[in-house]
Amino acid sequence: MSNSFYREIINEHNLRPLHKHILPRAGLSHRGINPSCGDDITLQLTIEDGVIAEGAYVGDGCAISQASADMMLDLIIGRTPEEALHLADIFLRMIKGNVTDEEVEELEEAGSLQDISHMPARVKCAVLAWHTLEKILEAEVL
Amino acid sequence: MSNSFYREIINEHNLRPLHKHILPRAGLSHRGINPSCGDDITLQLTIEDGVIAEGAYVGDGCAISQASADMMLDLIIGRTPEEALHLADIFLRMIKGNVTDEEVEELEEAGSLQDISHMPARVKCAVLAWHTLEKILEAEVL
Amino acid sequence: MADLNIREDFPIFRDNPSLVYLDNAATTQKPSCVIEAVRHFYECDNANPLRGLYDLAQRATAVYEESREAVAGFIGAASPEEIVFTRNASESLNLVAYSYGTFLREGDEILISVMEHHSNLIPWQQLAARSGAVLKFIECGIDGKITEEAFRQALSPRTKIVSMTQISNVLGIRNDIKTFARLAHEAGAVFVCDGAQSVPHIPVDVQDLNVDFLAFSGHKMLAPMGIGVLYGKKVLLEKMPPFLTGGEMIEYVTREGATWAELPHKFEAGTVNAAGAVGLKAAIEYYQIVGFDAIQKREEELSELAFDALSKIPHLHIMGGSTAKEHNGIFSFSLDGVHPHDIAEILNADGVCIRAGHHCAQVLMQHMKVPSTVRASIAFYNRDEDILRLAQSLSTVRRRMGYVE
Amino acid sequence: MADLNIREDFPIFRDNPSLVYLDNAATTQKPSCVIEAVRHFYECDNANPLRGLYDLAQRATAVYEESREAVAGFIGAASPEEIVFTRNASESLNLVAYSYGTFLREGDEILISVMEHHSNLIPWQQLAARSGAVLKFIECGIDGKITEEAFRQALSPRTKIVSMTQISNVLGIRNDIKTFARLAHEAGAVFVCDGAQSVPHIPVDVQDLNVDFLAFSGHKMLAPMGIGVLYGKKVLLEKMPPFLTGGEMIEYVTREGATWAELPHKFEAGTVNAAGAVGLKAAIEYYQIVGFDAIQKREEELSELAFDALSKIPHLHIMGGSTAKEHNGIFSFSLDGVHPHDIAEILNADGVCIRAGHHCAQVLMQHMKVPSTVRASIAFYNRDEDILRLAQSLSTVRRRMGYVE
Ligand SMILES: Cc1ncc(COP(=O)(O)O)c(C=O)c1O
Ligand SMILES: Cc1ncc(COP(=O)(O)O)c(C=O)c1O
Repeated sequence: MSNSFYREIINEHNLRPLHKHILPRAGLSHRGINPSCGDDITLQLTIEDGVIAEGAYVGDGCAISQASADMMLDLIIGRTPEEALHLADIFLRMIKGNVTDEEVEELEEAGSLQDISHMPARVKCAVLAWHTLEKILEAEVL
Repeated sequence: MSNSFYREIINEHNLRPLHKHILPRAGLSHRGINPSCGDDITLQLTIEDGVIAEGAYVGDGCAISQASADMMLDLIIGRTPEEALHLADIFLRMIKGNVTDEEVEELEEAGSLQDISHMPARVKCAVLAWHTLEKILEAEVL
Repeated sequence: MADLNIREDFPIFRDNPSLVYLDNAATTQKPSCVIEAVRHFYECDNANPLRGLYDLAQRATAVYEESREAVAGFIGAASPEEIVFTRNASESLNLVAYSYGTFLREGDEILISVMEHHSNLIPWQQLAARSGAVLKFIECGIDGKITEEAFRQALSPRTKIVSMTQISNVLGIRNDIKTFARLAHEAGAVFVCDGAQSVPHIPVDVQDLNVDFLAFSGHKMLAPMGIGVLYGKKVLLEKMPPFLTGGEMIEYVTREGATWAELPHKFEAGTVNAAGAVGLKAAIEYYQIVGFDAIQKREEELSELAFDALSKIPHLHIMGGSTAKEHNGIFSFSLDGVHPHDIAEILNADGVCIRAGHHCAQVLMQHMKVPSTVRASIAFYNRDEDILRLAQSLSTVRRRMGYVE
Repeated sequence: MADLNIREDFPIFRDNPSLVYLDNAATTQKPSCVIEAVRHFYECDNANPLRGLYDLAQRATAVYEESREAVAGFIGAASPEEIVFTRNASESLNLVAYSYGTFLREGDEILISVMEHHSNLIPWQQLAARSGAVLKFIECGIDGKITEEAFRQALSPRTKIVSMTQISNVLGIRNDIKTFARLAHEAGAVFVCDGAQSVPHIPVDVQDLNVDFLAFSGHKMLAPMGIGVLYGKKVLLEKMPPFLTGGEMIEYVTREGATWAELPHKFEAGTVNAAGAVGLKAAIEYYQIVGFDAIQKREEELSELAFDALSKIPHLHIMGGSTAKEHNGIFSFSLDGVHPHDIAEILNADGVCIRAGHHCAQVLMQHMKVPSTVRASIAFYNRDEDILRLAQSLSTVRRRMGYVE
């Protein structure tokens, strides 16, 4: 783990998140928690005309869990649930150290969390939002 | 512990015990057991006119437990309960390594078990008969 | 006690000279005498203790039982029979809850404090669920203090067990065990003391405190992992049923039932961890060589240093007592705007080892209304430099997380 | 596998070159790689696993979890989550009896064999007493054999748990676990296998045997004391309540209750014995380097040698099977007119370490109508010479006890 990990990009999403707020009329909502470290995120989405029209999160947690949620929402808003699930799959594989460079590019900014794969203790923080996303969407898509 | 410990004296008392039999009309009887090694002795005594008139034992156990019982009976038959308790006290202290040479002499043959004080695993075998004796007599004397 | 000499006794610092280890409340490092004692056991005395008649087994038995005597002496027990070897403090507490717990009936009360470690909390919750007893909590103030008054109020004639930590693993505060044990006895309850954080740092005398049970772990006091202690008063241990059953703890066994071995063996089922016990003895001897006076003096110095240094860091808030003395070398704190895990990660990058999380004390966290904290905890082998590096690293965290000041 | 090379790996024989250690069923000696692995952990990786975010704690966590993976691989478990670290086989069996035991109701049956070690007997007796279940015994023949027929007859539709040792620690006989587990499953029971004497000597594959639980101890398989294993099928472990409670095994805790961590942590309360686990991993690696083929071949050779040598001694009677093969390196015997303790003492004087007593199997002793026996037990590091010295010493015992022949 390196000094430089808390790079601007993570700090930026953590300190000035774009999507950290409540969606008053969200159709879908799910809470994800990491008991061991206390990260706690509630993810909200609205799906309209087959795409994720709106998305937001609230919660507490470390910079990685918060930045990861914020980056994820940046990426998936405007996509179909299937596309979002595809991206979640890439992200989760990235954290396991099992992706191609092209796939990482698809993740845009969220690809900057690739280093987490070398930080076992933080893996849970990074994947929390994405697992929560899977939980919401798998129920929808099925 | 030495090769020479199983000296004639112990072997003799073990192989050809004088007092290993049943006293059909014994007044007093008590069973002593060492659960960890399975030594099992039933001691029987008859007290007449204030002295131990008869004594015997039956049971199973290692040479040390059997020889110790046999030597003890050699020593105490014909004595008063108080004298027998006094000898038991010496014997038990001898095994703890806490006696004078004069005291050991009072024990006659049973004094040959003094080496047991250096064999922690066999202490229980050596003292079994003597503890059983205490159990019987303390009830009498009190 | 010179800074450096002591440190040389701990091999881990040889290969990691710049390691700043401040997670001593979680586990301590091991001096070479402890590591060597374990090795020596396996190289020279290894056999199954209590079982064999041959010299090697007798040696194994002797060193194991000498370790028990060393522990009895260390905590002032009346006799070695009162010392039961367990795996760790958690198992010791479970033993009491399972075994002494069989005496509890519906409506009886178990009293613990809100600052208990999960290991001194969940076993009682479970016992309450099994027995129909009620688990009650004594509150502490914002400074961590449990007053005599609060304690008296929490006690009732139905209180059967009181269990409390002597030193909190989160706040570092020390509870007045002697007074609380006396009050518990007056109310007719037994008193269980969790010594996991106290026995390694202050002299503990079970007869002076007059506690009925004391639980602690070897690994938090320089000894190996896998060895812990339950002290129990003989009269209580004698009337309690066994907990774990199996080899070594029996007298007779038939198909229908079994009778139990004498104390302390009744409570030690299966092959014992003799090497662990021997390691614990070596640790106790090391404590005795260094001396509790020197250890306490040094830990107080380091505590003062840490309290001062942490107090000066902007945006940093120490939980609990407002003087160094109230912390006994344990400091939990928060830093505005930065999650404890991020702090831990950044400190790690600077080679400083501290803990972040709930410290196995979620009920205390709820009581104090914080989700988690950072904790630095001291041992006598820490250097002044360790504290300075902690403070220095901490003072850069907010900047490194993107805050302007 | 040359006699001497292997022996050099065991430091205890360095200082005691003439030591004849034949109490391997009680505990084995430790190779230097195991002793070194423990030392290395304390000198380089020591921290409280699972708790810290810093590098040292991550290393401690990693080596601890790698040890779990090594164990899972060694016994063919489907996943490392199915491996719970305990103190020893006894604790593993207690865990099942306490936790799975909560599912038992009055009138249910628990079935064990008469040859079980107390550690696989008393926990079930106690469970029967707690739950109102009935403890039933499967008999074995005078040769130690449990027939399929006897097993089928002992089973009933009320049988909920069957627990049996794979290799008897007294007779050395090997039970047909695969068949018995299948029959138990057909009857709707779970099958617990006591692997304390088998895992160290033969390849054990839990999926092939299809047992539900397997218990064994590190110290009987070259590893340190204080570390044991419970394998359990995931579906069963998942539905079982925790046994010991405290730190590390929880998810959320409130004053009112708690939820549990995921497998396997749900069953590991308090600070784990990471150094012990690391030592166990080193032992497994040593097994893999030497190879089970070579180990079994060597132990069979030694077994043949011992059986032949003992059979030739006048007045000596070997308990159980009448061929070497049926003994798996474990020989219990008696010598006419000489109590086992006296034999052990005389052999000790000759530097030969064997066990005398009931071997924690009093029910088997009662069944076989012997008060106690002498036991010699083999490991692959024994020399031919060890067996010869055993036999030689034994052949002088009666004379030294005063018998003429
Ligand atoms: C067959 C059997 N089961 C269980 C045990 C108990 O093992 P431990 O004492 O390591 O718990 C032993 C050994 O003593 C054994 O031989
Ligand atoms: C106060 C307190 N009690 C109990 C424990 C449990 O100790 P262990 O994990 O060694 O069982 C700890 C340490 O984790 C502690 O700090």
